[in-house]
Amino acid sequence: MRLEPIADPSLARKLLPPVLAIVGSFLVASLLALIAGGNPFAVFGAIIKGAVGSKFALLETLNRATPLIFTGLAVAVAFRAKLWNIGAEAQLYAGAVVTAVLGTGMLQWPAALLLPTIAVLSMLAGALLLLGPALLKTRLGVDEVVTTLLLNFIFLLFVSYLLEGPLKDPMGMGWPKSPRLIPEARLPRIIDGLRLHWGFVLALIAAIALWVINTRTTLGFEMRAVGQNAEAARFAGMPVTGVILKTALLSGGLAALAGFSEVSGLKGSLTLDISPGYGYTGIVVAMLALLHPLGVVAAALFVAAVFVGADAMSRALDVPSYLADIMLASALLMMVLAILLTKFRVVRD
Amino acid sequence: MDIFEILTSAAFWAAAIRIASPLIFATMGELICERAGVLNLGIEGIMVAGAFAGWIAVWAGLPLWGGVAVAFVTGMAFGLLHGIFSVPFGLSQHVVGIGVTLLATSLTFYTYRVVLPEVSSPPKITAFQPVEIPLLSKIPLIGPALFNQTPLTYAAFILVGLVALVLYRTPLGLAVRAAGESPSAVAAQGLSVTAIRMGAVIVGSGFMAVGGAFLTLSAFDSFFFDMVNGRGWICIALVVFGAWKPGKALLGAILFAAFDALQIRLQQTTIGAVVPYQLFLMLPYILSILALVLMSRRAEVPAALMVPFNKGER
Amino acid sequence: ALVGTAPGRALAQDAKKLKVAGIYTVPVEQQWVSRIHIAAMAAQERGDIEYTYSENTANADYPRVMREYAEGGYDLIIGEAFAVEQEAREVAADYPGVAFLLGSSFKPDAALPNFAVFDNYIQDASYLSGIIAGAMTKSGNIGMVGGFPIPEVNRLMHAFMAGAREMNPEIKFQVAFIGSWFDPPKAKETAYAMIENGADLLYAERFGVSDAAKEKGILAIGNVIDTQSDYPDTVVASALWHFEPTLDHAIEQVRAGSFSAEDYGIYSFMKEGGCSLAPYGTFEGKIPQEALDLVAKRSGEIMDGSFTVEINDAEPKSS
Amino acid sequence: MTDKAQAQTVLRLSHITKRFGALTANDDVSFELKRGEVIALLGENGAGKTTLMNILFGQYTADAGEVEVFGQVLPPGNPRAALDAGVGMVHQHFTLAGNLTVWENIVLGTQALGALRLDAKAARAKIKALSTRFHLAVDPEAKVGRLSVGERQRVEILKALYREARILILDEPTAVLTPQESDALFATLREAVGQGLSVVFISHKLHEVMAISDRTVVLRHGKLVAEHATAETSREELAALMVGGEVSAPKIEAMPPGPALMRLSGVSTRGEGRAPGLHAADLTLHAGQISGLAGVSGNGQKALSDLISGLAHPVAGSFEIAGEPVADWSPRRALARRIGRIPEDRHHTGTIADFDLTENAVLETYASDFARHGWMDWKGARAQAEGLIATYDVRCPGPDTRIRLLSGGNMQKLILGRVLETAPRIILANQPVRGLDIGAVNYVHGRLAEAREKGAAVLLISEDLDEIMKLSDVIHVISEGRLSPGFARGTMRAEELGQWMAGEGFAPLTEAAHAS
Ligand SMILES: Nc1ncnc2c1ncn2[C@@H]1O[C@H](COP(=O)(O)OP(=O)(O)OP(=O)(O)O)[C@@H](O)[C@H]1O
Ligand SMILES: Nc1ncnc2c1ncn2[C@@H]1O[C@H](COP(=O)(O)OP(=O)(O)OP(=O)(O)O)[C@@H](O)[C@H]1O
Ligand SMILES: [Mg+2]
Ligand SMILES: [Mg+2]
Repeated sequence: MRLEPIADPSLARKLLPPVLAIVGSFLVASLLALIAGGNPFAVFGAIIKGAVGSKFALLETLNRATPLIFTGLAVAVAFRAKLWNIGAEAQLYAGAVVTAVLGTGMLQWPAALLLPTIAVLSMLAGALLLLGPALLKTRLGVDEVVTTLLLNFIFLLFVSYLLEGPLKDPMGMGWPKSPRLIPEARLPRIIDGLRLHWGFVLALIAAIALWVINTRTTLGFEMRAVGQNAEAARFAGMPVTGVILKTALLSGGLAALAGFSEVSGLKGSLTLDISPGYGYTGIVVAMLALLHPLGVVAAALFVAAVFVGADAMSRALDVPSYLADIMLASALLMMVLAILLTKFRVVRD
Repeated sequence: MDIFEILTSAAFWAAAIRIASPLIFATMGELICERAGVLNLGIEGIMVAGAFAGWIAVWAGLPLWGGVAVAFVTGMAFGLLHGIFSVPFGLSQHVVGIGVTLLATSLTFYTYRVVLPEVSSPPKITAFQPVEIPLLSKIPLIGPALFNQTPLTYAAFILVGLVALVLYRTPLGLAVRAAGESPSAVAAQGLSVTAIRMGAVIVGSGFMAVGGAFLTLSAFDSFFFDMVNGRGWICIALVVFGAWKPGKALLGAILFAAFDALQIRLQQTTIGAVVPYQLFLMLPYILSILALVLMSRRAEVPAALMVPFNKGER
Repeated sequence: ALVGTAPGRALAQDAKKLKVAGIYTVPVEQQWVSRIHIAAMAAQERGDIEYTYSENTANADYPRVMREYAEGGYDLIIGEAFAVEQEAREVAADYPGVAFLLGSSFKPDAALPNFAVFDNYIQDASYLSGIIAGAMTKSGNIGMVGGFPIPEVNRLMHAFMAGAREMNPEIKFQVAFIGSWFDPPKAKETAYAMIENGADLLYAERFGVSDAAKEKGILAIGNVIDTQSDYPDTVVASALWHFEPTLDHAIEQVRAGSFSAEDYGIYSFMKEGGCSLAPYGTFEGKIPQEALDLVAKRSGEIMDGSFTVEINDAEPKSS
Repeated sequence: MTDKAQAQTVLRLSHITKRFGALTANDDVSFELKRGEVIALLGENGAGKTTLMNILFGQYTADAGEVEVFGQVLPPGNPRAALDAGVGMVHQHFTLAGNLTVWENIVLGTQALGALRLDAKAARAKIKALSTRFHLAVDPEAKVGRLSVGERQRVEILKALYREARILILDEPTAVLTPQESDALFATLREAVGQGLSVVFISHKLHEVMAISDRTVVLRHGKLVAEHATAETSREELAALMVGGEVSAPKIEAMPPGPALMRLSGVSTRGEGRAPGLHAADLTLHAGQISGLAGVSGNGQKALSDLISGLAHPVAGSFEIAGEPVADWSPRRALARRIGRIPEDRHHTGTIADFDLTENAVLETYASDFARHGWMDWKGARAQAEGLIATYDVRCPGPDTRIRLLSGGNMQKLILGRVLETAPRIILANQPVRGLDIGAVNYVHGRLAEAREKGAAVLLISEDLDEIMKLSDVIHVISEGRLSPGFARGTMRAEELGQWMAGEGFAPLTEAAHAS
């Protein structure tokens, strides 16, 4: 078989595959629910209800999408320049650590000054964490997939050390967590009583900003050129090494914002498990979005809705909650395939 | 014990070999996939599935080698899934890999919970026991380290030889290497890139699953959630570290395992009392990066790694 | 074929039964959580409650799941708030009609009457198991393998070490953490290393440690759960946690409408039946009388309050 | 083969039609190839030659028509069947795995995949035998990635011969070869044809077509427009048939040289792998002059063009532009010094395949001319691209087309436009017409001549001696990184230049120079 691009895809062609993908993953979930003794016909309703069925559900979905937008953007910007940053997880924690260090009383500033300072310094920390692998790549040709991947383990152990050592909350009864953030260091909630905070808005702004950078600035042009063909970019006079380093800074910084947003907006303190793999899920989000910043927002919302909905569904049907991850995985795989099939047709020969 | 004492003890090296064994299987699996041009990030999940499938099969009454076979087939099934998405459809290998890891992991846990809903401690099986190889095990240091291991460890070492043999000495191996190097060259010689890559991903995933099964059938005797604990990701690094060569990758795995065995032992020394334990746990990762930096110049990445091949496009 | 039912599903709805939900950040196989899970299953078996649970819930999702259960009409929610302390309390504040009984290192707050805390304060039993260990080790070298040095682990290790030292002040301890709750192969390797280094008795905080002890023909002391049946010639004694007193008290309070911001920690104390030394079983008669006498003496003192085991949550180190 | 008449025809294409979307790349094409015959397949860029051959080889599936080899109809879309039937194909773009050795590339796919052993010994022996028999010298143990293009071409042909191909398809085999290598290839071909091989040969170089082929088949817009015995036609006629009209080469009028714009004296650069660096090279480029650089490929042309492009630095000697010494050299500085560069490899160095024409048009000037404070002026860029498309006759759907979809000629026109539009004072034209059809060749040459008339100094690097002699005011020869003195137009015959190209006349290299 072979794939052939479709010159002018019809509306049906654009819509049908994604719809089928969603239906397909519902079928998978229903079948598995049935096997575990749940009511397969309740699956659909329960997922929809759990993801968007109430104000609470909807806001929870947005909430979970927030860090994914940041990490998705981080991966998207890096992958566009063919900088394979698998280390968004560590960079997220870098931002989280900075937030915990600065936000727990070290700086007693008013919120209007403190929050931007923490955000910027978080970004710097995340950026620096990716700068190492980027420099190793540009200077010595060391494969960054591996260095960024391994740095995830190293940095998490480092955070673990901090939380059991210098960053440990003296009032924390020995539990490895940081002290609480002072109120000035907290991102306020958008709606009182619900967990959604201004981190979500920040994520949207970041997406738009990245979109503008990509399409309107010389840096965006350069990042794309370097990613597509570094040799031609160098020949054309682009500062290739500089562009890769700038990309690394941007990517690491964006991932770090996820950590900032989670600690400052959601958790109020740093623990070792603020991220259940947001850095890795960010890769999926970015690819699902075809590396487009605005697409990242949509993809993050999709991933979050599927997970939150399926998780609630597993409880509503009283089947093992691992069904949520199965549903997410099958939805992801089918969706990337569906997106491909909106643009290509399969030809047999 | 001081470091010198540790490094010269057979028990230490025996531990290193044991720790390395699951990594060797999975690293060979990943190496096969990458040699054919497919980065298989499904490895972590496939190891989980293999660990579970092999164990549950033995628990259900199959002999140990039957469990290994079941793990292998389970891995192949996930390899097939990965392959369909990443090879003929050429979808992003990052997404497919992470998707497969997520799917294999959650499907395994789900199955476990459905099959064993009420157990608080998973049942145990009788795992592979060490088999002393006569004569060879009497060689000082090397003997007890290498030749008093479980059959699955021996199988891991044999596999490395086998993979090297197939890759470098058979037409099939040549085709696999070429598929990762220049798919168009393979197609122009009348071979199907799709078939070769699919085959590599399927078989490679089978070995990853056996690596997982090592944990439940040899290193331990029952299955726990999360017990693969990042070992799959390490294997991705080991493949790069081994410059995509089976022998070097084997060395890498043993080296990594030795660092792991060393850090375990160092925690008990006088240094252990002052240095935070996290630093010890970091040691293997840090040293891997350092080693990678030292040998970076030499590695030849398969040129078509992560590049999908579609006949219709130029 | 994949058959079987998840707990609770088959039960008919009974308006009188309390609806209890457990939320755990690890699978229910984990030792600590398993004790809660077992107690809840038992209560369900008795017909007191209707029980459901979510396992392996990431802390990032924890508050959401709490809310979902609270919205879903559950009366009592049990689980662990350790890493989500603040948010858990916020959820409790939003659902004053639901009782929350969560593992926590913190104290309850009278201003939040529906939020009570507990923890596995089984240092009493650990201390006693330490006495046995001190008597059983010949080399005077004990290996201890832990997951993470969190208070729940540390305090038991310290109590165990104190007990062992009371028997034999010269004892040397090897302590290591493997940085994971579920990596039996790694725990086993760590235990092997300790045996190589002279340990002849292991404190089995993690799965895998007793296996190493069994293979190498040395002894082990269990923790939280009783695994002697799996290792009859290896596990001498175990410090058991019983969650039942904690849960039963909570069920009673909720039924009576008097659930309050109590610290349930004491219900894990030996006095309350929250912990015990497991029966010696296969080791009956093999433990020196001297140690048995000391155990009996200390037990009595603990029960009458004349002896208190120190609670030390600091990270233990090798000696 | 009992029937003699049947045996004469080894290949028959009947009524082949192939469409790509709206475009008909091959339109009802039929022809036959006889045993021991060489057919030259001609046509403009994009006429459908490669497509037709890909159908014959089974890489594309035709929409209509069939391929018959030795009387057997080939199943469509199956390269394996074509190979088994005795068809060998040397693709326009090499299909070799760089990290594998020569022999590995050759035996790939020749043994059953289930076979337990790779028969390396027998393979090497057979390759050795073939190399000697057909004068195709290559080291079977060498990694293909380290070989020169000429050597790679030989490997490709060996691949076909190794499989005992009886029909050989050569898609522009000489586009990247030096004249010497081409001559060697032709010698090999004659040898093989004498032994019964039949050949389909695609080339834009009509003198080669005249020299090697028995018959010519001309495609235009996918249709077969003419079929001639080569002996009965002429270069002029073929050229006219291809483009569908008259073609005329540009005239270079003599004119006095202007001031020196670039001067290298005693410049040496570092070599790269097997490619030599420059050794104490002296070169002066004058305004209003085309300086041609002749030489066998791999003799330091890359070193010189990298130096001028800004990719390499001198390690010794003086390098001056417009009288000022060069310091801190880079591509960006080269552009700032108004050096226009046409790179050797338009696909990998000159353009970014998935960028559209607009983006490719401003690749070198976006920062200086189409951006302010880091913000791109896309409107201006698009206008620029539209201008280039119009001025330089780039045939394409529009400025939003990805450049990947353009033919080589049109791609080259865009690069040419991009360079000339900045009114460069020095123009580096490295293999500017490689792979282009006659029409495009004349167009590019004409534009270069025009730039010269306007006072630019042009350095033309080419392996095609005819091209050099036709265009250059001054000719230098490069050999092992050394430059000959400049020879004024008409002072040297081709044979004399050839001797210089073979390394005669140069001062011997010192040991140290060799080592570096
Ligand atoms: N894979 C493809 N997909 C779509 N269209 C194609 C494809 N390959 C070729 N074409 C179309 O077919 C036409 C013929 O292309 P082909 O490569 O056969 O030309 P050619 O005669 O070999 O040109 P050149 O002399 O430049 O090599 C092109 O103009 C192009 O539009
Ligand atoms: N994927 C594609 N889709 C559509 N047309 C294509 C595609 N690939 C190639 N073509 C067309 O095929 C024709 C030949 O392409 P090719 O790359 O062979 O160019 P070329 O003129 O031979 O260039 P060069 O000689 O520099 O390699 C071009 O006209 C181009 O439009
Ligand atoms: Mg062509
Ligand atoms: Mg061409």
